Amino acid sequence: MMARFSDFRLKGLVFLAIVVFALPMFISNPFHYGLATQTALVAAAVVGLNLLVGFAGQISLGHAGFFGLGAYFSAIMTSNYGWSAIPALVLGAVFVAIIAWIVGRPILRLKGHYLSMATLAVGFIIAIILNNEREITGGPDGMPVPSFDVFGWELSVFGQYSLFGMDISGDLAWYLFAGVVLLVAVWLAQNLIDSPIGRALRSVHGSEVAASVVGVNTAKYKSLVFVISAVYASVMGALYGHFQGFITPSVASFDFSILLITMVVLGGMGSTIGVIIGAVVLELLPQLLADFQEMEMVLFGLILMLTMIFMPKGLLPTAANLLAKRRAKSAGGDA
Amino acid sequence: MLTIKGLKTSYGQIEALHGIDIRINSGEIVSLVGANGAGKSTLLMTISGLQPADSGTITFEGKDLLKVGADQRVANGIVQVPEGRQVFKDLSVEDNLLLGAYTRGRSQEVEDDLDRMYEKFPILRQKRRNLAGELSGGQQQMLAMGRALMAKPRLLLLDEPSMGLAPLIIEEIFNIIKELKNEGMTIFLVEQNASQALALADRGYVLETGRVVVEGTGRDLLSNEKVREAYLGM
Amino acid sequence: MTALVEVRNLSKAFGGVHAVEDVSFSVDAGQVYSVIGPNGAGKTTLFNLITGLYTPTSGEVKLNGESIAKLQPNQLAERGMCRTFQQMQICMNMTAIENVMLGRHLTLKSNLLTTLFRLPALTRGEKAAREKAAELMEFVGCGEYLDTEASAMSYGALKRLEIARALAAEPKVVLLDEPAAGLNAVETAALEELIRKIAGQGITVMLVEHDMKLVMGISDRLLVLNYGRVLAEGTPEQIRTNPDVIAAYLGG
Amino acid sequence: MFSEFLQYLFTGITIGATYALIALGFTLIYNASHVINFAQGEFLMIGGMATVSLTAMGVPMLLAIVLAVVLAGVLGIALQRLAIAPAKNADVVTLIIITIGASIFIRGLAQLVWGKEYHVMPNFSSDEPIEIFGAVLNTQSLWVLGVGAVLVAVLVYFFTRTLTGKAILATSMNKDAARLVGIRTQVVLMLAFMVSALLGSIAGIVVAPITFTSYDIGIILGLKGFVAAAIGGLGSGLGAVVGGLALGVVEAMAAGYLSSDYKDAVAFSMILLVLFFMPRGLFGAKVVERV
Amino acid sequence: ADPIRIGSFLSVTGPASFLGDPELKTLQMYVEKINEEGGVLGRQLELVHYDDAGNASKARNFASRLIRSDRVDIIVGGSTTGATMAAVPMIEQAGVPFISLAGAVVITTPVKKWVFKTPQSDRMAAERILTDMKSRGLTKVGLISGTGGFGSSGREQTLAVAKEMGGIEIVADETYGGSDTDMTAQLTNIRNTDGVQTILNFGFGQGPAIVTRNYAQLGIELPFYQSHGVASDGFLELAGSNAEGLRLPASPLLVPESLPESDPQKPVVEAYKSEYEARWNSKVSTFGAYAYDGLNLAVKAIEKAGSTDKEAVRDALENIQGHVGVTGTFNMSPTDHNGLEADSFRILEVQDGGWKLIN
Ligand SMILES: Nc1ncnc2c1ncn2[C@@H]1O[C@H](COP(=O)(O)OP(=O)(O)OP(=O)(O)O)[C@@H](O)[C@H]1O
Ligand SMILES: Nc1ncnc2c1ncn2[C@@H]1O[C@H](COP(=O)(O)OP(=O)(O)OP(=O)(O)O)[C@@H](O)[C@H]1O
Ligand SMILES: [Mg+2]
Ligand SMILES: [Mg+2]
Repeated sequence: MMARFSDFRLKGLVFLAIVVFALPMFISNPFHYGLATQTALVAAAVVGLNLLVGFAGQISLGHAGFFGLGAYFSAIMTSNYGWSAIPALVLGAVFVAIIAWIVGRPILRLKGHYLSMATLAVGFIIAIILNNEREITGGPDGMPVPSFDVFGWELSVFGQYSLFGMDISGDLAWYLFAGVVLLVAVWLAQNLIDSPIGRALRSVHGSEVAASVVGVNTAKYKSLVFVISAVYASVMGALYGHFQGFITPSVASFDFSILLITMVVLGGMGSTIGVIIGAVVLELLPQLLADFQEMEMVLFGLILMLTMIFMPKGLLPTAANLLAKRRAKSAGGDA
Repeated sequence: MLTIKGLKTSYGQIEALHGIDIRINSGEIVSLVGANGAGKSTLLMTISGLQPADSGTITFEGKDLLKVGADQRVANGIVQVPEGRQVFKDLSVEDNLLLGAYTRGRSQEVEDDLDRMYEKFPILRQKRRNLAGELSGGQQQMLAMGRALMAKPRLLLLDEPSMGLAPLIIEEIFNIIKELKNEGMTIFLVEQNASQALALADRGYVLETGRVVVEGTGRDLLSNEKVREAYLGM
Repeated sequence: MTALVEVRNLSKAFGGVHAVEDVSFSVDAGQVYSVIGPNGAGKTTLFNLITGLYTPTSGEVKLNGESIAKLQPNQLAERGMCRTFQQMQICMNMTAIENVMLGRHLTLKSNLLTTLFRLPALTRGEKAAREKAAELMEFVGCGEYLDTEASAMSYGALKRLEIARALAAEPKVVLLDEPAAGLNAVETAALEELIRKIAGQGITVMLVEHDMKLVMGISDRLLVLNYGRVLAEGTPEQIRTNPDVIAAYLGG
Repeated sequence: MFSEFLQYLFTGITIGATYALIALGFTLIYNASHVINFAQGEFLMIGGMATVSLTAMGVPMLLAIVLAVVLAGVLGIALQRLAIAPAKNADVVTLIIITIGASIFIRGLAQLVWGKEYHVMPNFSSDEPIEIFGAVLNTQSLWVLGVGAVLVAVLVYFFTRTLTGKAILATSMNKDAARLVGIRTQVVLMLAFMVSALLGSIAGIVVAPITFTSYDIGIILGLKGFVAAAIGGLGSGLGAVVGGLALGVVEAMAAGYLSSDYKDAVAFSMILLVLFFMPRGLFGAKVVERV
Repeated sequence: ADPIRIGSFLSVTGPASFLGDPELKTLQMYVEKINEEGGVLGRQLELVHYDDAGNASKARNFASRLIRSDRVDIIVGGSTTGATMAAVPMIEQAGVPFISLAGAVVITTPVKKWVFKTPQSDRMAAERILTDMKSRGLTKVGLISGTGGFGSSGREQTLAVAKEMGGIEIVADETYGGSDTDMTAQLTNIRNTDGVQTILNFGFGQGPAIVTRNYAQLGIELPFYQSHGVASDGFLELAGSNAEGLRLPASPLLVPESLPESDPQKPVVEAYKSEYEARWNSKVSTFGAYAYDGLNLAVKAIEKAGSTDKEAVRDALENIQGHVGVTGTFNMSPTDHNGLEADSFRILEVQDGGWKLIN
């Protein structure tokens, strides 16, 4: 299994890389690049959330709070204090890690829906602060965010760049950047999962008592994964802000938290590639449904419901199961 | 009373029972022995209707059981004491017992049976207001037994009822099983304590990786070389 | 020589129930020490107190001379104590061997950096852990289940798996709560052999069991609890003939 | 000073009673399945909107209320039958996401049918508020409190005294064992969904004169109801009421004495505090985890 | 010829749907109407519309989609300030004329090359209200506002205007959340503030109706003002008799009959009102009128430019003078991309359950 697992891990990453780098061949329209970029960044945040939800089994309904904190930290530092984006992003991540650690310690003692409740409260408090501190955050109307720069070199959707001698548009450049970010995020997450730490995390999900009597410090591991997933969210939030050029407190909203967790569950809890698929589906679906005008909400709800009813384990795991079944059947037929 | 023919059951792709034939006559104690993972619990769960059957038939008093739901089977008198006790942890001991009689509703008769159960297991009376989850392992085992009896079963399925019980209580349980037989109850007994179980049984079956490999009277099985070696350690 | 496990005047009450009351005994290193008693006598509670899952109402437990009052179960594991449960605690979201590898947790020193970047040291450690785990599963007799999902295993197989997991932690003392429940006579005999082997490796074994054949055959000393109190303590021979124990527990 | 305090208290009670009533709806489904039904708020909305639109069509108020409640009940059954039951063996989280989908779906339908405007529903009794020591209390709040009290009493009776109530609890604790004692778990769940839809719609109707009603009122009220239920301790009827009132009073006091900007933040901090000291809420069921 | 593509993103659903819904209806009906009448420059109009549901990042995405995928010629939309501002960087970069339908002053101050707007800014509303208060001798104001974009920007402008204007003072400053169901606590605080003479509520949605009702319940007798955020008949329905006597700034759309015959806006307003109500069988709202003005400004600019060349259309927009709309008379200039004066707001009072023009 482990051989198979790591095998699968590599396969997933390679598959993802192929998709990421092949996609530009099918995209002609800068708007689609924008969509893909945004999707990649959100997907990376969801990969982080999945570590917490899918592996350690701790539900968070306030994860957008960390996403928003990261976004605003970077936005404020770069636009109000003239920082460069990289230090802002890194320091933002550190800041969010500290916050997550502080709030994580006490609330991670809670179980099940009570933990959801507490994370929801934390998310709400963050959103309320972002909403109310007008002087710093621009309040509910939001604030502009300068473009992403790496010590002077700027990455803007409106720019022109050259890569290996090819001229590429800013949109494509951003997309490639976000794609690479996603790949790195997945690689790190998979490394984490397929390790003693990952096993300890999963054991916290399986049986905390069992974990603790073989020496797993469950509190520590829960905090650890909480912080890691918050850092994922923070970094992606920061990049998201720079990419969008403008953020409002909706990046930290309850709705967004729910969307993130829905991506995890829809894609398949505990499956890294699965949750990315979940993110892609839920990012693109509203675009597809936009043409249905009033029917949009009805259709969205219906699709969400039906998918979960018929694929309760999530898109990827269910599909994989089906495939396995089919294979078993045809193998049986051969024999 | 219960006839099982060609029963196959599987978990996903993996088949756990590969065509089982078993017959239980009214008023008998039939004992089933087998190693860990042989499929004993799976068989009981299939009879109770929690595990769907792939093929084969189960008939109970001439009726096709596979056509009716789990709740109907309980109402017809097929009641199980499941493996691992499965008590309702956050309900009181008394509520657990009352729920055992769920299909019978709440009547004076049920109240009387409750009293009888407390007499059989005095510790349960003492703990009646406690949550079932607070009981010790053995106490929960007694509760599970009591809960099943509250349904007034006609066919009682016991999945390792002696597990986790003190020697004195095990004797007690076997005595109760005998008593129940005398009261006319039919009992299908899965036990690791094979020598005692077979001694008690009218007939027995030996299950090995999802297949019946030996069957016979309790006495036959007790003296069967293979059984003695593999399950009785003699 | 101090005892490996020393229990002094230990009590635990749940509301009005005195599950364990004023219990004292000590276990020397290398012994097989069994705790028996009627259902509800407080055996599991005693184990829970010793392994830090419960905090005592009064009294104390010492491991290797150190009081464990403020220690969490995982800290006790670090000090070499490990156990199995009467109500099994298996991670059903993992495969069998992963459950056993979890037992290797403390012996696998890994930090976040080696993990995130998957440095070779990590892969090496994992490989070794897997081999060790496979070996242990073979040892307890569930080698055929290596990559089976734990949720797909039968009750008896899971009970052995738990023992393998406890042994994987390379404990100094291992507490087994009714390991023979759900095993037939032949399997119990195999378990007896297993426990002997464990003890043979110098591991102290504490055992709660209702199977008297097993207990009497294997134990160096026995503790008998009744209603939370110590009813008797001594060698199997002494216990077997003790009239109080016969009346309260053994029958016969 | 005192009248000021009293006014904040009344305000808190008015808001809190609303939350409490909504929280009760969560209790039932939680007790039956441990699922947090995110569509609970939609039952509320259905209750209010259906009543308003029926009365607008000339149906007498009382009949409109009955019809609205029936509609919600049917919807509750439909939700269980069509969305929850088919997802057999799904995780609790999956079921929760299904209820989120259902909530969006129902809201979308309501918007198509009823439009997006807010609507008024008249007070049940006098529009004149009651005055006590210089503070005023809306008469409708008394209705909300009264209905809440009755519903709690019924719920508590149901779960502690009736076999059906216990069967519902048993189903949520151990579904397999419940089936082994002959409980028809699907029917039990259906019942729970229906009754909680009824509860929800009644709540929606009673609070509508205070909150107004529109197709999207369910989101935020549902959320506050969930919060109240969690503070009180999931599954406890009394907890739902106390949790709701506590939440309302804290919000009002915070708005009055601290900062109206941060009153929600204060309320959420209170939740964290409560959970910190009582990890299962104020009246959360004691849970034993034995090993 | 190819149709002229008019892009739009509006908050048709979500908390700001009472803005986006009439706006969309207005755009749809007038695009149809213009097309029936032969279109613009001999070309038909095509409306490409998306619903941002009041979510800023959706708004930005749709703006991007309009510009880069649908390649629209001009954008009329952005129901809320958040949605508008989120789209602005993209629009400025891409260089597409954009007429926003949102209120906050930041949208066109400082002036952005491609961005215009039709509603009066909240700053004007604040000016208009405070002026009216002063004229009644009310100088100590208790302010209550919603925490949403509209309310919080309005609050900020009110505080700023009061400071600049002088002689008027904000003595209490309270807020409420967009979905709060009772504001009695905040109102009690205001009532108990020393010397308070009048109360102003800046907010939109159902919140102001609740404020109005709580206000009546508490028996507060002070003169009461609302913002233009509730200038619709829907508000009167919600607030009922509790609204008696309150004042607010609004476009004349609510009281077309009271306008003097000489008022140049009168025919425009009456026409819009009757056409809208006939077509949709529901009451007009001020917000729909923003879209009406936006569309007409766009059409006018395109006609003046004689093409859909973006640069030319923008220049034409910037130079529109004396355009009589429903909201007011627009006089655009390179320094003013809104083109309205504060007096385009009329002060209305609720009397006998209807609107009454005060001045
Ligand atoms: N949920 C499940 N999914 C997949 N396989 C299962 C599942 N439950 C049991 N099995 C497999 O089915 C077979 C029969 O298991 P069962 O529990 O019926 O055995 P048993 O005879 O009751 O064993 P024991 O004595 O250990 O209780 C075993 O090989 C087991 O691994
Ligand atoms: N959490 C608890 N709350 C209340 N009572 C408890 C709790 N845990 C244990 N008890 C009670 O304490 C007593 C001892 O229980 P314990 O589980 O230690 O017994 P045991 O000796 O292990 O029994 P068995 O052999 O049946 O497993 C029992 O009467 C039990 O009901
Ligand atoms: Mg079994
Ligand atoms: Mg025990």
